[in-house]
Amino acid sequence: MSSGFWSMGGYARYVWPCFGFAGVILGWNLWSARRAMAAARLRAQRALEIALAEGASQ
Amino acid sequence: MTVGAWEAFVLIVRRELVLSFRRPEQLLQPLVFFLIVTTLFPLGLSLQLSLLRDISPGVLWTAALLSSLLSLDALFKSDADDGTLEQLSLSGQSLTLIVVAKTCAHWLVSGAALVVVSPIVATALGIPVAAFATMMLSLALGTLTLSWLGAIGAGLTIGLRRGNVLLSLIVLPLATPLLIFGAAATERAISGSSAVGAMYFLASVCVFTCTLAPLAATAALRITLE
Amino acid sequence: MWTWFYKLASPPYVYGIAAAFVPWLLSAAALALCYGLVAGLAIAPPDYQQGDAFRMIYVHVPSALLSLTIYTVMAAASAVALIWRIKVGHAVAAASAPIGASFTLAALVTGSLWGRPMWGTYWAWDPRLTSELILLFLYVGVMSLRSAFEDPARGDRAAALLAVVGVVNVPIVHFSVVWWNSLHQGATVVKLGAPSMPGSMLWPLLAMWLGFMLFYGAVLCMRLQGELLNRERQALWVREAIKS
Amino acid sequence: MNSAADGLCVEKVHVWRGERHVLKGLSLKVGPRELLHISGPNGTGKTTLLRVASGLLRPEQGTVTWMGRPISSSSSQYQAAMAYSSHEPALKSDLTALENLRFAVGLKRRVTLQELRTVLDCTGVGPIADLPTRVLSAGQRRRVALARVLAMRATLWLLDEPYSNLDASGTELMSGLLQAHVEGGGMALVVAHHALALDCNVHRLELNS
Repeated sequence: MSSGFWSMGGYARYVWPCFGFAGVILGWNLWSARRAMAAARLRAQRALEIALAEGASQ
Repeated sequence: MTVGAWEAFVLIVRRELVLSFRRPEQLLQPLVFFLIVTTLFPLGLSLQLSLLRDISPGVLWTAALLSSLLSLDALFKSDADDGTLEQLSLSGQSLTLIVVAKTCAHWLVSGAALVVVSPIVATALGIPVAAFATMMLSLALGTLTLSWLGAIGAGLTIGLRRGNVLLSLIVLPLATPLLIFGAAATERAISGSSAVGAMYFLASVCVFTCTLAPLAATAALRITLE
Repeated sequence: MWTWFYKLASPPYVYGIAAAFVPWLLSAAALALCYGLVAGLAIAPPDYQQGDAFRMIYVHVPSALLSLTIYTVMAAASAVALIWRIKVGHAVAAASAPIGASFTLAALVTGSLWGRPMWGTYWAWDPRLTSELILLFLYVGVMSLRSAFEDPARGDRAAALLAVVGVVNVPIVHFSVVWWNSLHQGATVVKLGAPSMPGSMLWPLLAMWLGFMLFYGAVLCMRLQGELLNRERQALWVREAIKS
Repeated sequence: MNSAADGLCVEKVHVWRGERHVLKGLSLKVGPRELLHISGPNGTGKTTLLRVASGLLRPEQGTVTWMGRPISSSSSQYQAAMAYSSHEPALKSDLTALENLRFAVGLKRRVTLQELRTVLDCTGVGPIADLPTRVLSAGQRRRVALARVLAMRATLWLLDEPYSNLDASGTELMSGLLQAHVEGGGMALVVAHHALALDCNVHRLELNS
């Protein structure tokens, strides 16, 4: 790739961090969505176990 | 035999005023806060009077917004804590009427008092007397709008522990147009040019908020009361 | 037609289609973003005024547009949930809020990076960036109000009302900020305007915008499954959902 | 038994408190000249049931009707005909007993101060009617709350633990007023732990966990 591309016409100091930060935001969204889903699934499972345990004890 | 809406409105406003004047120190606190905040800026900036005058609208209005916020969480919280808010909501009068009456009484006690005190602060900040009229009118409209935005925020944060921090977090972003138009009107008045444009915008924001906020505040109360 | 709309109110149905949509949305978003990035960074000619710095619009403009779109979606879902008491609405609103806040932050950072070459500083109270900042405060207000209540159902309804009140105020805030900016900043400060663009510059922008929207759809569907599970823990369908 | 149309009717209400399923499809009915005594151990949802009946709390499922019409749509008629007294006496501590009554009852019907004074006399707090309620004892505050219910002249009384903090004469006064109210054609829904020494038409609803 020609070095001209990476220099972004002299604005490399701003263009790459800009795209980098957008990438960070996209990545964070995916990561935290997956984490939130897993946490919710775990809480639901625990609630299910408690409900089953209560059901069994009555 | 049932009590008419206007009669109930007057009764609730009287109730709020009697309650407020039973504890006068709680009325003075926001005003003293208003005075303190406006004296902090000159101390912090140590400007000559002429430069101080340039920043005085912003200082005056920011201090007015913050001190109005201080007195807002008392709007519903004391009634909610001792259970009288429930009694009011079961009184057969519409909840909107109760919210309108309480908010108007709250404005009389806090916003109007602020407007009365504002000339003292204005002279301290070097604002010429000629600008007092526009400043006080704009402050009156601004504090009334803020009382209504605050009524929505107070309705939403009644039962919460650190409710008034959240109240400020919710209300201040919505109050930015107020600050912009109010400070601009005062600034125009100070510089002698006509503040009509900014005043019209401020008045329109005030009318818009005063018509829609009662519905939102009633809905907010219903959410937390239920 | 109504049965389709009615089914959208039932959590298990929405959980099912959300789970099914995620892979499609993600791959479509990836496709659009790849094309947008390659075309935007390499193929599109530099702007005659801003040079290559203009390429930053390919992330700033989609983020800014998305931050506003997501707030509107959140407010609409909240209004539906408040008026017709549909729990799925609250779940959509709760899922959208953090995504919207993240893209508002993205718009702010990319905007100040894009403004830096023009203004010489990272922040010059540009009217659109200032409105974006206030929008971020609105997002934070809604999210912190939702989490401040012990009873999640009440937190949902309170945050929903605040979202609706907020969306009514967003245009007023934007107008007053633009009006305020015209007062002080004269013509000296070039406003953060996207340059008028020929096709080769415009297509990548549309592709990036489409990519961001599809990405939002995908992440929303992912978070929505979590929010629905949180709100429907006692329901029977949750058992099957967890096993799969 | 009178039909459901001329009283309060609560049908199969379900209420969750976060995770707990507090009310599981509960129903009750109160007609004129009837008193329903709701009792049961703590935490079985007595107060929740009363709040649902009063319209303060909207149940997830189930309906509450007054005179055959759901209270959610006819709330002003329902509120005009009922008086609710919560577990707390719900008085403003800065206001005097008389002022509390004036502002509370005054919203429901035109009432003169003299009439309020007589009601306060009749519940034994006449002499202290002009003192701020914060200086009153819990029993006296309960009597002021009772005076408020009396002054409202409502056909339906919804009372949550009305006997709490009352001394012997207070309990006797309370029972007497309840008896007079029910025999005079009124209805009452009373949440109380101990048995009510009343010989009017008392039904009992035992809530168990």
